[in-house]
Amino acid sequence: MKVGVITFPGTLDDVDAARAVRLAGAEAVSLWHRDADLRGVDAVVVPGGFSYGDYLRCGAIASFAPVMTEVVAAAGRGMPVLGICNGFQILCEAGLLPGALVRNAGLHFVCRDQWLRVERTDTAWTGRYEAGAEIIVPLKSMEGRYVADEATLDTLEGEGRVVLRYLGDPPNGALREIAGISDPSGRIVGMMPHPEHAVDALTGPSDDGLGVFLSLLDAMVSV
Amino acid sequence: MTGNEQSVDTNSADTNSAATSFVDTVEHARATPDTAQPHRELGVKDDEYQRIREILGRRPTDAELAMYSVMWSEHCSYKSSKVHLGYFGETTTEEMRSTMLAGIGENAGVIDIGDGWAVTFKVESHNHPSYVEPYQGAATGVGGIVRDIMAMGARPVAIADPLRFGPADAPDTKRVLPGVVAGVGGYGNCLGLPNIGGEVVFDESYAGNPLVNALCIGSMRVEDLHLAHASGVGNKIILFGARTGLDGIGGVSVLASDSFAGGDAGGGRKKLPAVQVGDPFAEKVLIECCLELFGSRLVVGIQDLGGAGLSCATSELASAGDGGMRVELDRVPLRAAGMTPAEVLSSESQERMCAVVRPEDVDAFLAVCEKWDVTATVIGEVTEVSEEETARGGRLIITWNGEVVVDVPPRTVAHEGPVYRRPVARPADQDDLIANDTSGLARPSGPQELSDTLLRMIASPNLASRAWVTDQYDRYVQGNTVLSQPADAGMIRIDETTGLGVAVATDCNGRYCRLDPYTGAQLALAEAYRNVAVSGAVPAAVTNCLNFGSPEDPGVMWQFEQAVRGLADGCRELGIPVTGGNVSFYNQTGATAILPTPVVGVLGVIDDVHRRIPSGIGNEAGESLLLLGT
Amino acid sequence: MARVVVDVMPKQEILDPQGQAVAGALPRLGFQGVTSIRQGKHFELEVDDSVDDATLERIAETLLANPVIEDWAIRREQS
Amino acid sequence: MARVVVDVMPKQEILDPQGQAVAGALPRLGFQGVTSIRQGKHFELEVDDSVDDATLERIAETLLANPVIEDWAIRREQS
Ligand SMILES: Nc1ncnc2c1ncn2[C@@H]1O[C@H](COP(=O)(O)OP(=O)(O)O)[C@@H](O)[C@H]1O
Repeated sequence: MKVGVITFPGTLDDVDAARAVRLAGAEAVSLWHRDADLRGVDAVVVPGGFSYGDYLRCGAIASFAPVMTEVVAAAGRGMPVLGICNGFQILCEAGLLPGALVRNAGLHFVCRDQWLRVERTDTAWTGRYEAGAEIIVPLKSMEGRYVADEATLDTLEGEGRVVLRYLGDPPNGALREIAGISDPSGRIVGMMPHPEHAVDALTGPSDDGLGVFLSLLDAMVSV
Repeated sequence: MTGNEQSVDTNSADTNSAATSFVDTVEHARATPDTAQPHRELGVKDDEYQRIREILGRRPTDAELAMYSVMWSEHCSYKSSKVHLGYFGETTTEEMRSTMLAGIGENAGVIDIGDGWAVTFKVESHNHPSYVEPYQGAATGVGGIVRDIMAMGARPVAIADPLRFGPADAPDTKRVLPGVVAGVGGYGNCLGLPNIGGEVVFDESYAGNPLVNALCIGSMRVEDLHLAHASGVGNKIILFGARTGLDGIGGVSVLASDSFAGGDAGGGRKKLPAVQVGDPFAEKVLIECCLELFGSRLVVGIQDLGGAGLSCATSELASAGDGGMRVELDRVPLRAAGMTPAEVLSSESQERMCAVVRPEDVDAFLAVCEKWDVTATVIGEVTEVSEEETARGGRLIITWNGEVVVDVPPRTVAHEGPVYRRPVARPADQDDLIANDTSGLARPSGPQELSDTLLRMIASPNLASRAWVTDQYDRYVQGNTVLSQPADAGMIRIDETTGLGVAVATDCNGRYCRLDPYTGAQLALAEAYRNVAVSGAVPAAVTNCLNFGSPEDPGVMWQFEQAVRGLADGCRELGIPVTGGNVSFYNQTGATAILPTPVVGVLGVIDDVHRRIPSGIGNEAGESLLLLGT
Repeated sequence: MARVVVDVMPKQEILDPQGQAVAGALPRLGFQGVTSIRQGKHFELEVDDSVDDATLERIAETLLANPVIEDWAIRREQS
Repeated sequence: MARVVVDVMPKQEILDPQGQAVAGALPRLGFQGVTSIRQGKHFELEVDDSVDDATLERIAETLLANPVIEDWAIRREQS
């Protein structure tokens, strides 16, 4: 099983995302922003970082890259897509997920080990977790505050598309403490926290994040 | 060479893009020997100016004067510190040298850490720019040290930032500290370099002169070590990265001012802000581009462009190589209209590198740059030098639209600047200061007072939690951070298969150094050494950033000399070499110098990072607490 | 050649912490009488005469602003 | 009450990486004819009538702009 990991100029966490994919037992295939072909991958991770410097708006310029045209098309055919941090911002800018991510309410970059509750476990990326599981993974972002209009938020809640929620001291002022959401099918997921930095207790606060990548394998096998 | 500590004029005036078209060529300089030149305004002393004239056998052109002035500045030439720094070399034994692949004099020191891996690390200051414009000053400080590390052929893998500010409640600290922290974070986070350590110290003496030191560690395979030199006649010089603009030109703009060269018609640009603005995204792309170039073996020699811009890169590359170089300066891609050759040579625009490339590799080199959207331009080549020219220090010729504007022996620019043996005198107040010890201070008298004192101490700015700072830094990126805040030393994994890693700690207590700079520097060394040792790593090498007041003050010079001797003697005692460092003088407000602050960084090696020792007690029930030492 | 200005502002209902921070700092610095501040982005473009208003509108809508959270205004200036 | 607009731009000679990034993206999106873009900040203030021009100037200089690297322009709008 092959999982594509996209690199834009300014992407930082592609190495970690690829490592997490391999640890979960899949093959990581690196995709370049100029690629107009997904090289036969079964799923795509859009990793974190500062694509195009995050200039203008986070994720805005990346959402127009040639590779994203392919990702949007493949997502439309049901291919699982995960956006982490800057990847989440890119998926929102590309219109694959609703809402937007704006400057943290505290105006500072926040890097911390963040407790989260897994609210929904029937997505392609969270099947390994028990409903209501509490996990700790790094959060590191300047524009991590999820916003959408009330109607959209109500729809997300109503359809059970809030995948992850922040616990404890609110890190960034996200509306309804939303840390991650999905599309209606549960195959496209975006999240601000970094599960790829929590795959080994040697280098992260826990290995709680590995479940995200193992979930994908389960989802693909069960198809 | 990265930092820029020259003074900054913040009164910007209009930039005149239609600057004078007159260019001061070598030919013109020969024909007009008596033209007055603004050497003093550029910080060149009368006798230094005379020496330049002697070296060249004529007056320098504007462009040459710009080059000499910046390269012979304190910051670039180490003219006041050189005679003292030699002591580091004298005290380094063969055994200490055995793991050192590059030492003092290179962009950064490199040590062999085994298994075919080498690690390079260095700390630099960006103090004055960070006071003028805290965010950009700190950001470009990080950018500069990272390019130093890249210039060794290494992948930058971690940064740390020893910082010093005025009192926490001083109004200006509220301006400086948040800006500096945001700048270090803004730049470092965007580069994808984990921040694994540093210091935050508050003291009155830094109120008008904060210290922003930045450390970077890089790793590489031993065979990939690149040294900055331009050798191989016919090899091409390629400038790549950002375009060159008017930012950071500062003093040199005097050459384009009304009173010189330009005349009324020229309408010079005076008083540009000497502030550089960083573009971390451009630097991130430059890092990846460089690593791909190194990996494809397309680079013979490489040099970063920092404090002295192209003046430094061209003269250092040439003098460290075969000695001959010819550069067509008008090929440099510019960001501003009407720049003069002197301005192009002095620009401190960030995010640029200069490489020496074999002619047959040029196309492949440019293709890699194209892939990363990095602008790259062949600006010159390595040239043959005669024996006679070599004896004079090589020959660097720079042309501007076909006319020669620079024709100098590059060694005289890069390595043969003035050397001063400044007067040294133990400060008159030193004895009084030492006599005024703590014996007269009241001691806590009972348990209540003791516990109050403890609480007050814990809450004091110098001991309180640093989370406000460190929470703004990404410590996870790259997935190799094994120890970071809170920790005695930061530690990162270098090799994922074997677990080989390195640890680093920086320390300095300026108050101890003020009382006794010799022992104070040794205390800083001992503390950093201990911090590395208790993390489980074996200390292996030392870097330093020597932050002091004015070298023209004999008392400061005494502090400096003592600190260097203390540090060098301490290193010999411990058996680890100083592999590099940085000197920052003129850290003072009026006549008052900062506390002498020789920041010491120690790097250690650990065979397997799984055996790291995290700090903290109480992780398991039944632990025993032992006190070691006296 | 024409000079075009595009101002992009956070929508009214979206919290603007940057503007709030600035507004909060004013009284501390001794400035009274500013009742609200909002912060957005200001773009200055130089465009060929071939670029018509419809194109400018699309540039603003697809790139310069995110319609989910921002409003924008386009203005041609005399040059 | 008056509405005041303050536009803050990076000084001409100072690098504007944001504007450059946006300018670079336009051709990739199929928009031709934009020869340069610079990006700055746009502030909208509501102020009491007691706030005079000199005060506005000081607010812009001390808080809204960083005079070391930015220029600014203040404009009162009819409201
Ligand atoms: N400016 C800084 N940048 C990054 N890390 C820092 C900085 N200042 C302090 N730290 C980190 O915060 C932790 C606590 O710092 P400190 O209180 O100075 O520790 P100690 O007193 O043990 O040296 C350490 O891990 C240190 O490296």
